[in-house]
Amino acid sequence: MRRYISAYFEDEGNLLRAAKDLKENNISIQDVLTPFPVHGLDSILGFKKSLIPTVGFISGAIGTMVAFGFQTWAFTVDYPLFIGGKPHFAIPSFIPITFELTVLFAAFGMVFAFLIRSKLGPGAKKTIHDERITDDHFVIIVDLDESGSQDGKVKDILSKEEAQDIKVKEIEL
Amino acid sequence: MANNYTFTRKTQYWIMSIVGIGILLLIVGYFINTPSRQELWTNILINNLFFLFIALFGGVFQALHKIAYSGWHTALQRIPEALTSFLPIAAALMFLLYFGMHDLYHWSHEGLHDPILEGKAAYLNIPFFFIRMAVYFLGWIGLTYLLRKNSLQQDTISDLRYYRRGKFLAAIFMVFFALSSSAMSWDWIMSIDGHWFSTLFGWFVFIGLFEIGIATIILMISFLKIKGYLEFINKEHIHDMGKYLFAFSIFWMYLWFSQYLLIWYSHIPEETAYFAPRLHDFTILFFTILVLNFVIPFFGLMTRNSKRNLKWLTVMAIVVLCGQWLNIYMLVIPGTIGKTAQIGVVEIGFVCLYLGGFLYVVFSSLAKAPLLSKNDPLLEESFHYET
Amino acid sequence: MKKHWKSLAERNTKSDTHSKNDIPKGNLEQLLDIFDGDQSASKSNRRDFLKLCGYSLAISTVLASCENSVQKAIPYLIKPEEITPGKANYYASSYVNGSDYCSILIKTREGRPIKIEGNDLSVVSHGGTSARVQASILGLYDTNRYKFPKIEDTKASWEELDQEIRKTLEAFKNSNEKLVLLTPSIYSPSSRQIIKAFQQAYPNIDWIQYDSSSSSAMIQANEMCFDKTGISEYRFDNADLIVSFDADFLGNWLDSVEHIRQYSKKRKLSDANTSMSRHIQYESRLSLTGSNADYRITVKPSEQALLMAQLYNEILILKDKDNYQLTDSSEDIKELAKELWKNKGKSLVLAGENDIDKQVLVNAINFELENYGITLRVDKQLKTKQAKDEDMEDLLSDMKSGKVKGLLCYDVNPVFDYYKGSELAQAIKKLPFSVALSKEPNETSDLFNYIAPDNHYLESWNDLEPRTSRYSLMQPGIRPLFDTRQFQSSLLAWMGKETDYLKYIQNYWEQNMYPLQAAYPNFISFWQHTLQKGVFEPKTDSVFDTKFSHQNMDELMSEISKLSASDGVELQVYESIAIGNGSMANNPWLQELPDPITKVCWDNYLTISPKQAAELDLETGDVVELNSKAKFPVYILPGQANNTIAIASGYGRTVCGVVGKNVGVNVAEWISFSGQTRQNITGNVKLQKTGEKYELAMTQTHHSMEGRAIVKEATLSEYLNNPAAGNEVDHEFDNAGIYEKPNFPDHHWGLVVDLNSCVGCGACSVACQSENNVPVVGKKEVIRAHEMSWIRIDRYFSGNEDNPEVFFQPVMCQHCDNAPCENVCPVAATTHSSEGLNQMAYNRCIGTRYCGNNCPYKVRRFNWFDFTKADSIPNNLHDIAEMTIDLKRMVLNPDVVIRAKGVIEKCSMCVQRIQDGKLNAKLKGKPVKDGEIKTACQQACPSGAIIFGDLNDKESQLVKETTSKRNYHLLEEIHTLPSVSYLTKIRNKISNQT
Amino acid sequence: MYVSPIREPLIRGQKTYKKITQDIAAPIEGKPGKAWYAGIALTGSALLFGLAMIGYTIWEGIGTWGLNKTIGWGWGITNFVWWIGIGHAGTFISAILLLFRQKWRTSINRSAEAMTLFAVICAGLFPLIHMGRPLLAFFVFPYPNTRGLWVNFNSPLLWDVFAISTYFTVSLLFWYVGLIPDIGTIRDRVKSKLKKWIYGLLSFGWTGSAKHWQRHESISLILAGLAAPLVLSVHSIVSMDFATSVIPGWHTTIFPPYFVSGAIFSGFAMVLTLLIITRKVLNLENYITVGHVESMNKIIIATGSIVGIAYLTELFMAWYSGVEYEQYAFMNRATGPYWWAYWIMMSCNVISPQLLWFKKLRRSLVFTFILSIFINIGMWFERFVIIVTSLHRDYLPSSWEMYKPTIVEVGIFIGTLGLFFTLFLLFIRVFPVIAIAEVKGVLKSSGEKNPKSDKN
Repeated sequence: MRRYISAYFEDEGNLLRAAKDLKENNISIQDVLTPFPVHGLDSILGFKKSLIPTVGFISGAIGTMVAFGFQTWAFTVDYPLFIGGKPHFAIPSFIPITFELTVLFAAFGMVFAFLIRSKLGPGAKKTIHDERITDDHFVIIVDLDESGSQDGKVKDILSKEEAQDIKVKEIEL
Repeated sequence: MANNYTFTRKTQYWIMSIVGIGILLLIVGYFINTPSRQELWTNILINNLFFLFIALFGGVFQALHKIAYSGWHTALQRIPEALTSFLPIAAALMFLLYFGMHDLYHWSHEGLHDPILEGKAAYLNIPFFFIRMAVYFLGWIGLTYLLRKNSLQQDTISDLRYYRRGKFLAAIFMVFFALSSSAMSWDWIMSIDGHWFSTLFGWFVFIGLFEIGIATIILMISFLKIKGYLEFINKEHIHDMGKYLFAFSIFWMYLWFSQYLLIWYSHIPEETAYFAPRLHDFTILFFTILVLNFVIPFFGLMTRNSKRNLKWLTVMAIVVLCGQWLNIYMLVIPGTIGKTAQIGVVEIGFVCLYLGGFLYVVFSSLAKAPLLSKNDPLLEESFHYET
Repeated sequence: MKKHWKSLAERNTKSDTHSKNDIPKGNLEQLLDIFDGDQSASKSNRRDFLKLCGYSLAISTVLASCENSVQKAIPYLIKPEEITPGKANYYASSYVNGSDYCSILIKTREGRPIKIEGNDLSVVSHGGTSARVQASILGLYDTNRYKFPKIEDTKASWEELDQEIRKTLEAFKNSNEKLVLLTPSIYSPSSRQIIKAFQQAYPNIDWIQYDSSSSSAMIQANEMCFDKTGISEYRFDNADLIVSFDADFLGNWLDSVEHIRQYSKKRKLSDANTSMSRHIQYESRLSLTGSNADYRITVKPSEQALLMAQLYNEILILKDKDNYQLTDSSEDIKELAKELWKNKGKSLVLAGENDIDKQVLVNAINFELENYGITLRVDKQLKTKQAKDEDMEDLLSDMKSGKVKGLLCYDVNPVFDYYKGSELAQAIKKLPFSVALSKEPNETSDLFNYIAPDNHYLESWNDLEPRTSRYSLMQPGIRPLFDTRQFQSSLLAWMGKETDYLKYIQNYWEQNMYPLQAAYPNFISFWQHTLQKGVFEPKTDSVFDTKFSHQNMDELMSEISKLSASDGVELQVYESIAIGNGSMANNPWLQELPDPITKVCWDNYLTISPKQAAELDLETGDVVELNSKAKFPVYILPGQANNTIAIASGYGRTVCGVVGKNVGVNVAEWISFSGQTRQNITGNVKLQKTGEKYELAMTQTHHSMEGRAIVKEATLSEYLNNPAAGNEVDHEFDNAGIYEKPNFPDHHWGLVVDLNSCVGCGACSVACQSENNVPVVGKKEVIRAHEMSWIRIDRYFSGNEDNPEVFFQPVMCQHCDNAPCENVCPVAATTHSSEGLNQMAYNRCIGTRYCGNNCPYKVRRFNWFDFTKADSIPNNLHDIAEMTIDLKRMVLNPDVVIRAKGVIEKCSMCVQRIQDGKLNAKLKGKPVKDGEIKTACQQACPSGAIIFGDLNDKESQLVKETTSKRNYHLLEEIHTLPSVSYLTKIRNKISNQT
Repeated sequence: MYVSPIREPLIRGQKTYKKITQDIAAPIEGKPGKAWYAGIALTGSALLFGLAMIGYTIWEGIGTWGLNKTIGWGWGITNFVWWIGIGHAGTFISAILLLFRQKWRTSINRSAEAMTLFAVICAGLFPLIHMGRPLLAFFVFPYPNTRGLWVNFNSPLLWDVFAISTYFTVSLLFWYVGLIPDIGTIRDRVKSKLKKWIYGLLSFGWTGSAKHWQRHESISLILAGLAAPLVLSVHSIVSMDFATSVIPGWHTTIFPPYFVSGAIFSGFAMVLTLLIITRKVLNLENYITVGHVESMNKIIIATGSIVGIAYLTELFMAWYSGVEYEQYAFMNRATGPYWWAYWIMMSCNVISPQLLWFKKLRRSLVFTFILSIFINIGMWFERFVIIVTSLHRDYLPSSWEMYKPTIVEVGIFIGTLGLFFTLFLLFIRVFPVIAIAEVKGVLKSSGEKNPKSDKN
C-alpha cells in the first residue's frame, strides 16, 4: 500500500515555500503539478540538469556527418558529375544542406528524447489529477510513509501555506 | 568594495611596460629587417582600425541596449563609456593616414590609367576621403561624448529625463553608426583593393567590430573582477556576454561564409580577384582566421557552463581578439604589401604600442567616474538579473 | 510499354476492307499493303518498306523517350542491303522551287528523308543552303498536298484523268484552238525537251514561263546591250568594290546562296588574307544586303535612276569619253566614280529593280569599268529566271479575249502573286479546259478543272542547268507518298509516251552530257558517279568578247535627266527572306523564322522610317490605311529611307494549309506593269493612321547594344593596324578564379562564329529546327516570347536612327565550361560532358527554369505547353502547325528526342552528329579528323561563318580561328568560359568617305 | 523577478490565472460568429479559385503564366519569397526574442508561429507548381534510383528544398511542443466527450509535472537556439537562389542578411495585420496590448531601416563597382519600364516605416494596421523588383523582354491568400491563440498589478 497526500495552492509563492519546507524536512515530494513552469522549483526539488541539450548535440553531430558525408560521397565517389566547372568536392556548396540537416536531426533528436523520457505522446495514458491543474491551481503530491508518522508535519507545512483540499490518498499496490 | 576604480601605479607600470616592449620590438625590428614605408603604414592602419573598433563598440554597446529597453546592461554601463574615450585619439591616428595614402590606397595616385578607378574618382579622391573621415569622427565622438555626459549627469540627479535623453541619443547614434560604419569600411578597407566591391562588406566589418568589442568588454570585466571591483556583476551578466561572444562568432561566420560562398559560386573574376590571392598566398592564415573566430569559440562556448565561467570566457575572448586582429590584417595586407607580408616583431611591436596607449587612455577614463552608474530606472533590474 | 500488333492477322483484318476497294491508293496506303501478305502483288518496293519502318522507328524512338506509350513499332523482317538501322544515308539531289535552286544532299533515315544538307561538290551552291532550302523537307510531309488526281474536284484515277485530258487535248488540237502551258522558268534540259516535244505533239499549245519575282528587265537589257538573252552570272568573289542600287543580292535577288558564299569568301579575313571587298549599297528599305554593306546610302527608288546616270556620266568623264548633260553630281557620286574607276575590272555595279533603263545603265557602267568577264559575264548565264513580263500580259489579254481556250498550269500561282491575279482568276473560271499540275492546292489550281498533282521534289527525278553548263541531278529520297505523278511524266503520258522520266533523263544525258566528258568509259559509270555527286560541271573554256551597244543611250540619258525626285511616299513591294514568293507559306518553320532585319515573323507589315512615323504619330503595331484600300500594321524600321515604305509579298495566302492561310495580307495588287516590265514600286501613296492596333510577333524587341561590347567591331584600316582592334580587353580574365579551370583531356568541342562572314540569312536557324526537332509555337506564342529556336540571330542597330549600322550575331548555347546554368539545376539535369559540352538530360528536367534565368546569354528554351504531344495529360496540345500528326512527324530526326511539356531545351552542339562522327572514326580506327563533324548550323551556312571543331586539336581550323586576335568570347568578363567564340566584325570603311 | 516600474505592463486588466485561461480559451469554447463564417466563406472561395488555377497550370503548362524565354520566374517565385519571408516572423519572435528575453513575445508567439507554418505552406506550394513537370517534383530528393543519379548539391534550389522542409519541420515541432501544455488546458476544459478525446490525444498526456516542465523549458530553449540560426539560414538560402547567379541585380553579396532582415520586416507586418484584427475580434486586447504593437513596430523600424540601408548599399555599390551591367540594372530599376514597382517598393519599405519614429504613430492601431499592409505590399514589390526587373533586362539586349502576369498567376496568388487565411481562421477556433502557460508565467512580473495576487 502506498500513501500520499495532495494539496492545492492558488499561488506559486506558497507552493515554492511549502516545497522548500518539505524538502528541508526530508519529506519526499512525489510530484508537483503546475499550470506553467514555476521558476526555482527544479532547484528546490533537486532536479538534475536535463540531458536534452546533450541529446541535441549528439543528434545534431550525426546530422552533420550524415549530410556532409553523403554529399561528399555522392559527388566525389559515387557519381562525380562535371557541374559548372566546380570542383567535385565543393565544400562551400555542401555547407547549407549540412547545416539544415544538423538542425533537423538535432530538433528531432531532442523532441523524441523529450517525449520518450517524459513518456508523453499521442495516446499516452496519464492520470489527470485534477482539471484545475492546467488552469490556475498548483498541486503538490507528497509521499507518505505507510505508518503515517509524517502526516501531521506535512499537513502543517501545507496548511501554513494556505493549501486547500489537503487529502490523503491510499493506493493498493 | 569601492565603487570607484583606481588606476593604480602598478597597473600604470604594467601598461608602460607594454608600451616599452612595443618600442623595443620596433627597434629590434628596425635592425633585423628594416620595414618599408608601406609596411609601416599598413601596421598603422591595421592597429588604427582594430583599436578604433573597440572604442566605437563602446558607443554601439550602450546605444543598442538603450534602444532595446534592456535593463541588464546598466550595471556595466561605465565600461563601454570608458572605451569611447579612445575615440579622439583614434581619430588623430586615422588622420595621420594623410601621409601614408599612397602607400595604402592605389587609387590615391595621380595619373592612373585605370578606367575602373577613374570611374570611382568621384568618390575615391583624397579631399573627399578626409571630409568623410572628419564627418564620421565628428558624429561618433560627439554622440558618444553626449551619451557619456548624460550618463554622468544622471548620476547626480535622479530624473527620468536623462533616461529618455539617453534613449534618444542612442537612437541617433545607431542611425548614424549604421550609415557610417558601412561607409567607413568601404573607405578605409575596401578601397585598398580598388577594383573589388562587395555589398556585404560593410556589414561583415561591422560584425567583426562587434566581436572585438564584446571580447574587450569581457576582458575588462575579467580584469576588474580580478581587481575586486564589479561585485554587482553576477553570473547572469557573464552568461549574457558569453552568449554574445558565441552568437556573434556564429554570425560573423555566417556573413563571412555568405560573402565567400556567393563569390566562390558565381566565380566572376572581378570578385574572385579578391579571394584568389587570399586563399592561394595566405592559405594558412586564411584558415587560421576561421578557426580562431569561429571554430574555437563555437565549440568552446557551446555549453551553458562555459558561457558562465568568466575564466574560460576570458580565454575565449583573447582567442577571438587575436582572430579578429588577424582578420583585419587579412583585409588589409593582400591589397597593399601582397604575398611577401609576414607577421614579425614589427607587427607585434605595433600592437603592443597601440595596446599600451589604448589601455592607458581607457583606464584613465574609467577611473574618472564611479563604476556603477546611478539613478538609471532600469538599474534595479540589472541587480535582480536572473533567468 | 511497347504495344505491338498481336499478330499480322489482326492488322490484316483491318486493311482487308481497304484492299477490296478499287480506289487507287496513295503511297501511304500502299505501304500498308506490305502487311497484307501478298507482297508480290503490291507495288511497294524497298523504299516503301524502309519508309514505313523508318517512320515507325521514328515514332517509337520519339515516344519511347517521353511519357506516352508507344503506339506502333515494326521491326525489320529482312534487312535491306543499303540500310543499317540507326545510320543515315545521304543522296545527292537538287532543290528546286521555281527560281530557287540549290544542290543538296537528302539525309534519309531508314528510308525516310529527314533533313536537307548542302552539297559541297556543287560550284554553284558550294554546300550552302538557305532557310527555304532547309525548310523544304517539311513540304514533303505537308498534309495540304494533293493526294490524288482530281476531275472537277472529285477523286479520279490517273487512267481516267489521262484519258480525259488526252481526249480534250486532241480535240483542241483538231480544232486548232490555242492552249497555253504556263510554267515557272524551266531550267531542266530534259524537261525543256519534253515540253518541246509536247508542243510538237500539240502544236496548238503555247508555252509561257512566268517568274513570280520577275527579272525580265535584266534579260531584256542584256538582249539590248549585248544581244544575249538571259541574266548574267555574277562573281562577287572577284569584286573588290560592289555598288548595288537596291539589289538585295544576299536576299532574294537571283540566287542568294551562291552570292552569299562568293561575297563572304571575298570578305573573309585571316592572317593570310587581309583584304576584303568594299560594299556600297544604295537603297530605300533596309534590306539584308544593305545591312551588311560597308556603306549604305538611303535613297528613294525614284532618285536612283538619276544617281546611276550621274555615276555613269562621271565614269565617262573620268575616261575622257563623250558625256552627257546632267545635273551636277554630288561629291559622293564623284568620289564613288573615282573609287570605281580605281577598281576597274574588279568592281561590280548592280541594279535591283526590274526596270530596263536601270539595267541598261548598270550594264553600261560595268562595261565602262571593264568588269565583264571578271566580276560578271553575259556568256555564262543564270538560267533560273527566263520569263519575260510581256508574255504574261499577253496571256491575260488572250484569255480575256477568249483566244486561249485552255490552260495547263505547272507549279505557278499567278492568281495569288500576279498583280492582276483577280482578273486572271475570272479569266480562268471562263476557260473550258484547265489542268493544274501543282503539288498542292493554291489560289490558282483551286480554279482548275483537272488536277494532275505533281510530286514533291524529294519524290522526283530531274536534271537541271541552273547556270550555263553547270548541270545537276535531282533524285528522289522516297517514293511518292501519295498518288501523285511528276509533271514531266504527265506530259509524257499525255503525249502517249512511256512515262518513265528517269529513263528519259538517262537517254537525254547519254546523248548530250556523256560526250562532254572523258573521265568515264561508259555511260553507266558516268551516270552513277554523277548521280552520286549530284552535279556535273564540265569544263568549258569559252572566250566571249563582250561588246556593249545600245542605240538609244542618248535618249535614255536625257529621259533620266528630266526625272525629278517625287515628294510623295513611295511603296516598294519585296519578298521576305523567309517566305519568298509565298509558295512555301504553309511551312511553319519559315513562318516562324524571324525576318533578319525586323525580327518579325508570322506576318507582313509596312516598314516606315522613324522620321515619318514621328510625323504621322505612329508606333510599331499601329495600323495604317494605304490609299484607303488596304490596312497594314506599321513597323518602324531604322534605315528605311524617309518617305518610302515597304511591304513583303508572299503573304495573305487564302488557299493554303492551316499554317499559311490568311497570314498577313497579299500585296500583289501593288505591283504594276510599266509597258515592258512589272514594277514593284508605286509612287505617291497615301498613308492614313487608323487608330487600330495590331500585335506583331517579334523575337527581338530591343535593338540597341546599349554600348556594350557584344558585337565587337573595327574598320578594316584599324584591323590592319592592329588585328585585335575592337577586341582589346580580350582574354583578360583567363586566369582569374578561386578554383582551377576544368580540363577536358580527350576532346573539347567548340564553335567559332565569324561575325564578319555572317550575313544574317537565318539558314542556320531553320537547319537547327529541322535537325533538332525544335517545335513550332505559332504567332500568339511568339508574341508572348515563347519561341523555341535553339540558335537565334541577334540583330542590333547602332548609330544614326535614319541609317543605322546593323550587326548580326548568331547566338546559340555557348557551352560554357563554367556554366552558370549547370550549377543551379536542383536535379543535375544539365551537366558538363567530359568533352566540354553543356548537356541537357530532358528526362531528368523538372522545369524549374532556374538554368534559363541564370544563363547570361538567354539561350535556354522552355516547353511552355505541350507542343510535341510528348505529354501524358490529354487535351492540352498546343500545335498550331499540326506538327504532331503522324505524317508530319516523319520529318523528325530520330536521333534527337522530342521534348515534353515543362522541360528546358537548348542547343546541344548537335551532340548526335558528334557522336556519329566519333563512331565513324572509331570504326575506321582513326581519330576524328577536323572537319568530319559539322553541326547543322555550320552545314547550312552559305557563308561558312560557323566552324565546329575540337579545341584540343591544335591543327584544326577552329583552333586557328580561336587563336586569332579577332577572337573573343561573348561576355567573357563574367568568366563563363564559353566553348563558343566569335570573331570581330570588320567593316571596310575609310575615314574620309561617307 | 524584478521589473522596473517604468515598464509598461504586458497584461492589462488585472488578470488572474483563471481569467487568463478563460479569456484565451473562450474562442475555442464559444460558437463562431457570423463574421467568422463570412470570413471563411471568402477565404475558402479564394482558395478554391486558386486550386482551380493550379489545376489549370498543371494541365496546360506553365505557358499559361506570363513568363517567357527571358523571364523564367515572375509572380510565382515572387510569391514564394514573399510568403517565406512572412513565415519568418513567427520563429523570429519565438526563438530570437526568447533568447533575448523579450517578455512581450509571450502574447504573440503562438499565433505568429502558426502564421509562420501557414505562410511556409503557402510558400512551399510555389516551388512545386512553378515547375514545368510538377508531377516529377520528387526528383529533387536524393533517393536511390536505377539510374544511380543523385541531385545537384550545388543548386540553391536544392538547398531550398532542405532549408524549407527543415524550417517547416522544426517550426512545427517547436510550435507543437509549445502547444502541448495549452492543449492540456483545453482538454481539461472542454465538455464534449469527443472533444475531450481529441484534445486528450493531442495533448500527449500532459500533466503539468515539474519534471516535464523542466524538460519542456530546456527543449524550448534549445529549440529556440537552433531555430534562431535556422531563421537566418532559410531566408539566406532563399536569397542565394538569386545571389549565386551571375545576373546583375541578383548577384550581390549583401543578399543573405538583407533578405533575412526584409523577411522579419514583412513577417512582423503580417503579424500586426493579423493580430490587430484578432485581438479585437477575440477580445484579447488585454493580452495583445498597444505596448505589444509598439514593440513590434520598433522591430519593424529597425528591420525596415536595415533593408533601407541595404537598398542604398546596393545602389551605391552598383555605381561604385564600375560594372556597366550592374549600373544599368539599378538604373533600370529606378527609371526603366518597371520604375513604378521600384518606387512602390521604396516608398512602402523605406519611407513609410520611418514614420514610426513618432511615438504617437507607433502606438496608433489604425496607423499600424494600414502601415502593415503597406509594408507587405512593399515587400511583395521588393521581390518582384528583384526577380523581374533584374531578369527582364540582363546582359544581352537582344533578349530583353517584358513580363505581365496572367489571371492564372494572380489567381494562384489569391488562392494562397485564401489558404493562409482559411488556415488561420481554423486555427483560432481550434487552438489557443496565445500561449496560456507562457502568459501565466509572466503575469506576476509584467501583468498590471493586481493587489490580490501580488504577494511577492
